Amino acid sequence: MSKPRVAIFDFACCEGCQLQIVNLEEEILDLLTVVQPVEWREAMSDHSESYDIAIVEGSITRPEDEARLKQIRERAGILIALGACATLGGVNKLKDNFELEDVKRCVYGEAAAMPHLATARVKAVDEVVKVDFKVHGCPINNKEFAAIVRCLATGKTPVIPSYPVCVECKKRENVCRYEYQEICLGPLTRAGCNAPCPSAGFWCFGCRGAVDEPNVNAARDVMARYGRTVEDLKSRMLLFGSRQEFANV
Amino acid sequence: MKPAVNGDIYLPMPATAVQVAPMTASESFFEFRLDSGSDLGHMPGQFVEVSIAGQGEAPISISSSPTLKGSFQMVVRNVGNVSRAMHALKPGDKAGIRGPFGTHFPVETAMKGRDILFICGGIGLVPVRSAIHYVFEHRRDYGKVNILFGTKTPADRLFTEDMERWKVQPDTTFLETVDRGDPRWKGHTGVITTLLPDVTVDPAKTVAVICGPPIMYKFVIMELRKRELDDDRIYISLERHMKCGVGKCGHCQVNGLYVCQKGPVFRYADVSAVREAI
Amino acid sequence: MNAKKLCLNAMQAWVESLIGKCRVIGVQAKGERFVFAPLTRARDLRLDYDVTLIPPKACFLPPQETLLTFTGPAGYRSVVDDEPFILLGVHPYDVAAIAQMDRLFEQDYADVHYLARRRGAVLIACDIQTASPNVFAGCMGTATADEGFDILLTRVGDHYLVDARTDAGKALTDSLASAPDADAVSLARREQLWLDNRKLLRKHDLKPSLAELPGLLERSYEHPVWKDKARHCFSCGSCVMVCPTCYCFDVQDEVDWDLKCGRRCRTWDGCMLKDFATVAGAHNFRKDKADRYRHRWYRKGKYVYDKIGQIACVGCGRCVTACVAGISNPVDVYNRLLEAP
Amino acid sequence: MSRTIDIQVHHVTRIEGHGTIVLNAKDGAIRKIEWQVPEAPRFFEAMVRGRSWEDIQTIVSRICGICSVTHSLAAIRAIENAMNIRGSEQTETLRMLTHYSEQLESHSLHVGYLVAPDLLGQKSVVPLASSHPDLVKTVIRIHRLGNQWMELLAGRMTHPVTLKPGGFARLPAETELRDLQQRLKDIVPALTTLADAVLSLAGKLPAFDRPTEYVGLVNPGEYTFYHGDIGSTDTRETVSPQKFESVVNEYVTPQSTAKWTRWHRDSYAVGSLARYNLNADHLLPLAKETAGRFGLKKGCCNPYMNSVAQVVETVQIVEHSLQLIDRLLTAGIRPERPKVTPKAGDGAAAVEAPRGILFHRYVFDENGVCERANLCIPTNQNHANIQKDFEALVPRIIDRSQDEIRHLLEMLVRSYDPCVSCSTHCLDVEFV
Ligand SMILES: Cc1cc2nc3c(=O)[nH]c(=O)nc-3n(C[C@H](O)[C@H](O)[C@H](O)COP(=O)(O)OP(=O)(O)OC[C@H]3O[C@@H](n4cnc5c(N)ncnc54)[C@H](O)[C@@H]3O)c2cc1C
Ligand code: SF4
Ligand code: SF4
Ligand code: SF4
Repeated sequence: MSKPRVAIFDFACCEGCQLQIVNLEEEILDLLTVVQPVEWREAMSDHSESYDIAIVEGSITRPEDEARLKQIRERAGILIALGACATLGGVNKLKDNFELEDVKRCVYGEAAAMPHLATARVKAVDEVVKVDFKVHGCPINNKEFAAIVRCLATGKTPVIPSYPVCVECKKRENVCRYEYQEICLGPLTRAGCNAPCPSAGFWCFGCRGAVDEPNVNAARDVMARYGRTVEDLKSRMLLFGSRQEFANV
Repeated sequence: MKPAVNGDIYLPMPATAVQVAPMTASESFFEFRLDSGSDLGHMPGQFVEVSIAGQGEAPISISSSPTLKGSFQMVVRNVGNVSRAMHALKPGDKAGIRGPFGTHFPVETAMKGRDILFICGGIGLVPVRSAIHYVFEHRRDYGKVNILFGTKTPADRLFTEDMERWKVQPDTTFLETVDRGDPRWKGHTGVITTLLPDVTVDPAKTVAVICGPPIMYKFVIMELRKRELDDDRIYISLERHMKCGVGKCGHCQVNGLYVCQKGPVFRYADVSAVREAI
Repeated sequence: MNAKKLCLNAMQAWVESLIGKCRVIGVQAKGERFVFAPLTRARDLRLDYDVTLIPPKACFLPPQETLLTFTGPAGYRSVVDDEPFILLGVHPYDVAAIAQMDRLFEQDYADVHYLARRRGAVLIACDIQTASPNVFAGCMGTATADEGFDILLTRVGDHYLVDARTDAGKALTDSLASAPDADAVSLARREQLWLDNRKLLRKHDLKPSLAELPGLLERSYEHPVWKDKARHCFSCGSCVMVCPTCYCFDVQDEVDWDLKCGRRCRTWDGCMLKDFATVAGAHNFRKDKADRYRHRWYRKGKYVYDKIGQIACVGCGRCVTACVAGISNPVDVYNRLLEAP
Repeated sequence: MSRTIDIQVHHVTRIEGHGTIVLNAKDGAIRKIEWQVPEAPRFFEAMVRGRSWEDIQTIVSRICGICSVTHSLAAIRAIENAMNIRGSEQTETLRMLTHYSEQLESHSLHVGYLVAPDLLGQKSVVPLASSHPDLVKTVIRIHRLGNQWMELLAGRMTHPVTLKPGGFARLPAETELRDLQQRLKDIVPALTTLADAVLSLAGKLPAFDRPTEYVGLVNPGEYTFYHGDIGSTDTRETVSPQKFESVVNEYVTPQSTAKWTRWHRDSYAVGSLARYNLNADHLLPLAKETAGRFGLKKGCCNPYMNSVAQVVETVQIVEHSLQLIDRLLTAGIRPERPKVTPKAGDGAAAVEAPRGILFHRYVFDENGVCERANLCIPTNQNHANIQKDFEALVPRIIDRSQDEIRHLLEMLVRSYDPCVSCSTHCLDVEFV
């Protein structure tokens, strides 16, 4: 099998996920023995027209980006959404809590009407085109990314945990953030990151998105027990654009 | 067949594929030989853990009779990582084998001297084939043999060549059905229980062996009970998620029972009260 | 050899000498809580701890371990870690849990990966000095231990009694030959501590007796408690991760960049997790939270008992603390079963 | 001979975010020369409205993957200023140390992965791995150290989680700090190797001077990245970060989704060269020596030299960090848990990102809910200056080949180390 041709594209995002790929350091050279990058604006000056795997970072915030994404989908065999902006919409979706006009005016004042400042509702990649695999996280965990690439290169379906972050948090011997009266989204959020945030003394803010069957009713009870409100919980759940099952608590 | 205490129960034995043949759109037939040259030493109904380096392991039933020497056979449905990788194997390719594990059909005990009623749905035929062959190879040890086999569609039928041979065995009834026929299908249509009225079952002399999708058991057993077959004359084979195959990982438990150790073959009387079994 | 009596300084010196001899994994502070971790100096040892975040099972069945490596389709090699170590400061309830795991990993098919670590370990137990907020070992018969360890440490006043019970234990206390034997007063104080611990380590009070528990469960399959409680369950698995008697696992392969060589790794798994019993075709044999929740309590109170005659809860209380939803208190659950449904 | 030059570099590569260069000239007459920023705007100032003070850092860190620590620090200090909270000395020292990890990571990434290919005539760092393996190995070593250092103190690589208003969510253990100190000592030779490599290529940096106003943090007696007021090479007076709006004077232009800024002139520059021009007197000895080897003088106004200033700063960062760790270890790490009682207030802060000074302002209500925010990002502050550089540079090189012109313009953009994805998230309430 010849090496799959890989192209990386970015939309609205902080490019931190691509940075995680760079952070593989010398492993990038190993990566290059398995795939052949044909387009990666942040790291190289080449362009290409066809690819086996398209990796898409960022969320879709403008009509013209939607068209570009559809074009990428057409040219790609496999499409991977990289990072929370692509898989969920990411922090960008916070914008959607406001009217678009209000958002533009808030940032650009009188100039908001200038055509190049147009913006639209924020979409995750799979709200526009079909996504074959999701690499979760804000930012992604580069070890997980590397493992997924190796899986794809061996024809294996990557095994992404369906259980919540608490599993990995417990394995890392952390004191639960709830013991400090903090709202941690660990019990509702898909694992696979190895719980870096609770392990660093910070709550899980849900950047990998919800597990398949988040128990939002239980979450409501827990808020009451810890003297917090559902509004507190909701506000945190929305940070990374997690979808409706989170919003409807 | 327990490995020595200081041996590693998780260490696969190298084995080589000697035959790989597609059977249906999603199932393929495999014949393997252990590189050590020894026989697998299984009994009908037992399973092995097939290991594909990098992909993982999957429990797979042995489909050949222990009387086949030098190699053993399996049928695998392409559903996931290990099975997909197996489907890519060619004769001469290697895989790892652990086992055989689990309980087996009582071909040497409870079944001996009895009429045997085999009821298999789809891929459930795979482990049972091992017992069917065993019975035919020791034909005089058993009474009447009834084989009922059902699949979703004619395209899902397995071991069609074997079936032709089973049909002509002495004192044997072979009946087949499909849930949905196609224009060329001339045979019986309907779920597997609709075949039962066509066989006579003497409850005093019969042992039933059942294997199929989870949903099948409840209905088949209901019918057999109507025919007054005792629960301790019914043997079923169960499938569960399994990681270790040796009673440690916990995945295959039905209530307190480890399917990999107390099963996969259970006497129905032993599990009729086990709520998670069926 | 009789139990020795060491003042705190002598005790520290002895621990220091152990560290010089062998890898020592001992109880240490992590923030305001405690963990078992490699001990590099005696003064980090905290035998006054209440409970560790993760039980010492992690020393024998690590959260993540390599079972074997492979170099191609048939080149498998076992990876067995038998580097000896001293496990220092194990509470009696954890001693009981380890003994239980020993049997389960030895039984039927012996698991060399677990057993190699276990056989390489010298267990130094320590009587409980501080009760954790949720301990109920007193109800489970595990507040003190008579066996299952090599050495038992007990703090009496400003001394420690060092009681070596096995050859391995005695080998480590050789250097204490010149230390004074435990006197009658200290031994009596130790007896009293044992009595107290059995009585006092009951932050929750289990009403059914241990003997009646399996039978009680047998009758309670349809009890409403399972659904009631599971309504609040996140299926987060915290309860099973921290439990000293839970040992379910998953196995996954990883490959290197050459896509040929790699490892087969075992990680902790748990029956509370949604897909624990899911098979191909996405059929989930335990898809309701209540079914998983009940399974866990049956495993603790009946299934393991059916296998080895012991209740698989040692009353450490870890799951009580770990459960964010507040539904994982074994005592609450088992007491509820005594109430009419 | 009639000659038309038409350069359109869409989405300049090897920079963070999207920028476009447009040059159109006929027979030496320049018709159009523009630096455009078409990156999708992300509206962070609008998004944080209605969010709790507890979540602000988590959100605004996502402005930029490369300067996430700096954004977090700016947010946290602005929040602290708004709510009248003071971090302990230990907190402040640890924050500086965390901040330095990002500077090292970012500078080594920029110089090693993004600029070096320009100087060595390659399209990316990948071919360098075989043509200049030693250089690449050195860069990787430094870059990795920056990341591991960040992981230790910030909780992970990119988007820190330990940094909170009032203190740290997790404090490093003394053994971890000691280990870090050793690794920093060990990296010094690698920094020298990198400096040597850049020095040997420095001749390839174009000679192009344009008198420019440089803006950055200044603090008496210190080469500062974190403390101090806003200084400029055009004036001796400094401005408090609380009044940063009077420095940046943001305005919107049709060629950019990012806003532009101006202070004493039509444009100003921020970044390593700005910091150098303002603070070079306070460099530590090894950094000073490194600057000397390049002949880098205070007052340098060649934008291409920004990369050299970055090399000097990597040495300064490591040198200063060694001192900071000494200070921490001497005092011993005290367990402290951040405690904040939210209150109403308006607070701003200025911190030096790797690519220049960064400003955040937040206004909170009495529950600590954010009512208004204003963020001004370094790359933003450089956009106008890049345009002015273009206008000055192009006439001087207009007779060169189109490829050469394009290369020089791209290199110029890259030398600013722009982070366009972050600059488009800036905002200002007042439109000029
Ligand atoms: C005793 C026994 C005998 C068997 N005999 C045979 C046989 O003879 N022939 C045969 O074809 N099969 C047999 N099976 C079934 C076979 O072992 C399974 O289908 C096995 O999953 C195939 O492995 P795989 O790696 O190919 O699939 P996997 O990669 O494991 O996945 C299979 C499917 O199940 C899902 N799945 C698996 N595990 C999980 C999980 N933890 N969470 C969520 N989804 C999951 C996957 O999404 C996928 O769609 C037997 C099973 C048992 C227990
Ligand atoms: S800190 Fe968060 S992730 Fe960890 S156990 Fe508690 S709730 Fe779960
Ligand atoms: S069930 Fe809970 S209390 Fe019992 S041993 Fe496990 S963690 Fe401890
Ligand atoms: S810790 Fe509590 S919420 Fe989590 S799985 Fe266990 S019982 Fe359910």
